[in-house]
Amino acid sequence: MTKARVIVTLKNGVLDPQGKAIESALGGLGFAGIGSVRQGKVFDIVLEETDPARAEAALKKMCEQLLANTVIEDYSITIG
Amino acid sequence: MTKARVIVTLKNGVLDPQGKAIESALGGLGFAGIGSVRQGKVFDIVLEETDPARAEAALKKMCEQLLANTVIEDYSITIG
Amino acid sequence: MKSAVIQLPGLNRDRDMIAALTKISGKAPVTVWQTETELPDVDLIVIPGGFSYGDYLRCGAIAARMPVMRAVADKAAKGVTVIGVCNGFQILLEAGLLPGALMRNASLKFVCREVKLEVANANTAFTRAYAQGQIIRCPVAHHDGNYFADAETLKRIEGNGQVVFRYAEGTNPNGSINDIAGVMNEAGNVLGMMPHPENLIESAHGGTDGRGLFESVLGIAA
Amino acid sequence: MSNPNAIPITPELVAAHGLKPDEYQRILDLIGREPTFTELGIFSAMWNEHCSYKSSKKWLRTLPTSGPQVIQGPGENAGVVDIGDGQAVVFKMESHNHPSYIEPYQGAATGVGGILRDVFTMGARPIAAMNVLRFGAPDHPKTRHLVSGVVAGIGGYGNSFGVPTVGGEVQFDERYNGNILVNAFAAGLADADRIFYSKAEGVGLPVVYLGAKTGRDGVGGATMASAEFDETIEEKRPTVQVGDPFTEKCLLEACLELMATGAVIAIQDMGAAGLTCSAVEMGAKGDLGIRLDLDKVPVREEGMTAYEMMLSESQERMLMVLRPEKEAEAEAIFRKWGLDFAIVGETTDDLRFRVFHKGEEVANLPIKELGDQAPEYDRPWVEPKPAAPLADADVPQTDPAEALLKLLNSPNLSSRRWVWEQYDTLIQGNSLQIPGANAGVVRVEGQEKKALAFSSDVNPFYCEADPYEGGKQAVAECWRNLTASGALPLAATDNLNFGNPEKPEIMGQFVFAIKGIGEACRALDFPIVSGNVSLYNETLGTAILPTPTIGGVGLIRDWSRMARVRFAAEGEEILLIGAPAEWGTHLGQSAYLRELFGKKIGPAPKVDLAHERRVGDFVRGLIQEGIVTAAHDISDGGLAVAIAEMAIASGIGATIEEPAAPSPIAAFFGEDQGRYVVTALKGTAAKLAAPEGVSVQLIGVTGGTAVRLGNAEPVSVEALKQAHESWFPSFMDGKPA
Ligand SMILES: Nc1ncnc2c1ncn2[C@@H]1O[C@H](COP(=O)(O)OP(=O)(O)O)[C@@H](O)[C@H]1O
Ligand SMILES: [Mg+2]
Repeated sequence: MTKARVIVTLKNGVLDPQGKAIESALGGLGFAGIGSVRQGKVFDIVLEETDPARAEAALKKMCEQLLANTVIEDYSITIG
Repeated sequence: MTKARVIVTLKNGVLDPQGKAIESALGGLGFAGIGSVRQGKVFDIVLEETDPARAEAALKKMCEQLLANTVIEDYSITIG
Repeated sequence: MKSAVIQLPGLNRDRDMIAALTKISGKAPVTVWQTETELPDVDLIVIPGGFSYGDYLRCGAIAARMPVMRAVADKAAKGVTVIGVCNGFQILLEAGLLPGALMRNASLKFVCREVKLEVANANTAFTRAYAQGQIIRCPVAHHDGNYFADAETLKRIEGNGQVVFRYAEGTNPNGSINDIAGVMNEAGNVLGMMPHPENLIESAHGGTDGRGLFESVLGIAA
Repeated sequence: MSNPNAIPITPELVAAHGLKPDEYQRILDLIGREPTFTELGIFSAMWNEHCSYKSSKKWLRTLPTSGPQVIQGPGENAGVVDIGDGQAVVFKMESHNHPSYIEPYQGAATGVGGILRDVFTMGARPIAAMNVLRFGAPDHPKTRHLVSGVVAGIGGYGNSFGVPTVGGEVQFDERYNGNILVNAFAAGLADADRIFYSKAEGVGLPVVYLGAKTGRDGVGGATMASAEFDETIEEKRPTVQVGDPFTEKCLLEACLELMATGAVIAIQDMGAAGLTCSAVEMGAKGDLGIRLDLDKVPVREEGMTAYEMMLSESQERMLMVLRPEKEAEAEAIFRKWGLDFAIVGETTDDLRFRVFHKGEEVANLPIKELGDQAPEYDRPWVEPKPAAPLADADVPQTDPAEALLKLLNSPNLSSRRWVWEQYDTLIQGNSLQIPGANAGVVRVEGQEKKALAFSSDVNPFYCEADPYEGGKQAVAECWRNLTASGALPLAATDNLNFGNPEKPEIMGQFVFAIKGIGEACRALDFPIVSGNVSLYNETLGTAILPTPTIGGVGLIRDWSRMARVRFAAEGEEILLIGAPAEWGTHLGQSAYLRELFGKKIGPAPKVDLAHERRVGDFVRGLIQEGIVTAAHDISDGGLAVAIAEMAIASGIGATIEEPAAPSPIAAFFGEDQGRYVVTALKGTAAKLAAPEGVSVQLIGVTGGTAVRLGNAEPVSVEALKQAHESWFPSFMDGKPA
């Protein structure tokens, strides 16, 4: 069994309406000095695969095919 | 300036329709041996605050007050 | 009866709600902008549907933290009747005025269609115009209407009769637990529901099943 | 690069901007010197096909655009049509084909955002939307992904913005495999005397930037939309624009609030080639110069160059010329809605478009020429060859009942419920007829009885076989759909999707389709008041089917008298109106041949426009007099499919006589034009006085739980419904098509 965390974030320069809204909401709640907020997604995935290299390769494929929209998003994978 | 990453995940036992749908979509794409998928959110936040302790305290407050719905979600903060 | 409709940026069924309240009560509700810290003296407060703040972060999350919601909470604590429909329901949950949470629809898709609702508790301020167990038609239109509560909460609200509406006859459009479509608080003066009774109140809508809710809270005999 | 504006202008750079050598020469002649890099970008944006209509202008001018009901024809953000009582409907359709292929969700979403902006820029509150979609073959590996992304994107934007989606089209064909079509329509309601235009007036007045901040989104997007797709498409990806429906909704409310104060002199949304197009248009129309100071433009990214700012296609932005004395009031409204508000320039009297950035003048161009002197082409075209007539042997004879079930379960005739249930069809509380009807119908707010009907139509298979007849047919079908709901068709918008106009055959399709559209619009008093052209819809040399979409608007004076598709009751007469004695005869390019046998053959059906009008006016009269209890136009799939749709919508069956025709297949599945099915109380047929040249035939009765087509086995309405509803969801679930 392998536990992995995949983090998918918007590419630089791609508009993030959610992040923008959160930024101004935080301002409204009285938090000062917020430079910027960008929102992304996290996937916690449990795989039956036990070999880390093979697990990582599978996760990479999942990101390319489904988890990330590579047109506008980047992803990173952490195992364990 | 402090760069921080906040990760918000669903509490154990809370229904995750998105994670479940991704699980079965991955199956449909031919990925075998998927134990489980849980989806969460990540926030990359830039703060003007330079003191790590004070930044962390502020981030904790943001999580409690806005970023996480503590009825159903947990959060974790990483600085730097 | 005087009523107020809360307005926040991104809400978009506010006009529908204002029209419904006006047509049914014969009086236009007052509208209250999000920055107000005090509410006028009214008998009914309605938070309408839409996508407040784009539903960014979580549905209703940002809206629930706007100044006007503190005022709504104060009124609710004093026993004023509050209804949240769709996004309004999500806002009331995020504001902690109702139990549970609304998750993404099980289909993951936005759904707009007519469903059937069972009046699960006709003995409330919101449903007295209906009969217990009555099945009514009602449209839904949402992306995040999948009601969830942990086992303990669920037991409590079911036991207390806080479940006011359920999706009936296999029409649950979103995967809500126990087919829950609408819940109220323990005190019985705050209701949240996903379906849109305001869109089924006149012949132009093809039916009037939604009127009962408004007639109940406005004290108008059906 | 320290000074990006100093980039030398090479022939390669010119070509990369989509400008042909002779077009570049024209620029040199116009300004008498070499353009700066920023100026080159500005020219490329203004002079590409998308913005300048250089290949299509000559032909667009031939379309009828006026009529007593028309307040504003083409040339503004949207067309404006009088609907009485001091009210006007404002509408337009626009394509977002290329962006939707690259990123289906965002491409479609921003397409919806763009068209909504066009409508509320003119002072109208959007009250209805439609979307016209064409995808590749169902079994093409990308199709499912594109369908789900596009539909989710349209819903994601429109639902959040808060406009009901009341109609549209979805069609599949392999010719769209590498180039899908996403045409978005929006209509809004305004006071007829409070329409806002883009023409600036007055010198020295503030030019104000409103809405969202500017990023690098879509830099080069307008240029991309005018280029043929090739394998390098992947590299063009970073230009994807992301839509923010929340900001757009705020922008709508802020604009309408501001317009009510009387502060707005001119307004223009920033669409393709954003700041450039909007500023030039406002100035050129008003015979004024514009001076912009880019240092004042709200940006969300660091280090943006003048070039990037001038070409950015960031969404949810507007440019206005304001009355200076109202500036503070205007700013307060925009701040209330959380939007950016910045004075970025002023109107001048020098007829120049001058742009400053960091103390440097980065552009100084003649504003009129930039807009008006764009190249215009009379591209060579060849007359399309008409398709060969069908031979008897081309038409396989089958059991009509079986054929009907298969047609209803086919990719192109099955129910689109899977699509439109993802759209909010009910918001605003005025939807009288939602998708699945002849036309979407929306009650006009503030009026007891008045309603507007909307329909969008085109049959690309007809257009491929015969662009002229296909163009006529698209207009006629739209007009017919509106009529079948009981509406008087008022005016139309078009979205002309074609391949590469530099190929004479493609240009021929375009020219003849426009001829057909123009002729039909004239014959039916259905002027074109707005529209959009999308050319270069080709991948690796294969063009899409010619797809000139027509979106129409009709007026219903009393919605209690409108017609619905569903049978109203059992035991009513079913009348076929406008058909030949054989009921149906024309099977060329029919759904029957195409969907059941894969044969896209034969000529397109001909539209007799005088007949079309006679029949339509008669049917509308019957509906308005309350004589008709249900009505449906006959289109793809012919009479049998029309009857089945009426049965499915009501749960009531029908018994249709055996046609006295040589072939029941042509009678039931022929696609002759200008026909309607209506129902009425028993005994109506005998009493109807149809005018000369309008046939009325009693063909059956409603009732029972099955549909019986002549001598064929009856099919239960339940089975028809199952066939009709099941294809789309199972296709999207990944089950074999
Ligand atoms: N993309 C879509 N969005 C909304 N409604 C749609 C869409 N596609 C099809 N529809 C609706 O489904 C119904 C059937 O479509 P179609 O067969 O094209 O209609 P018709 O033949 O009457 O022109 C129509 O009411 C149409 O408005
Ligand atoms: Mg059609």
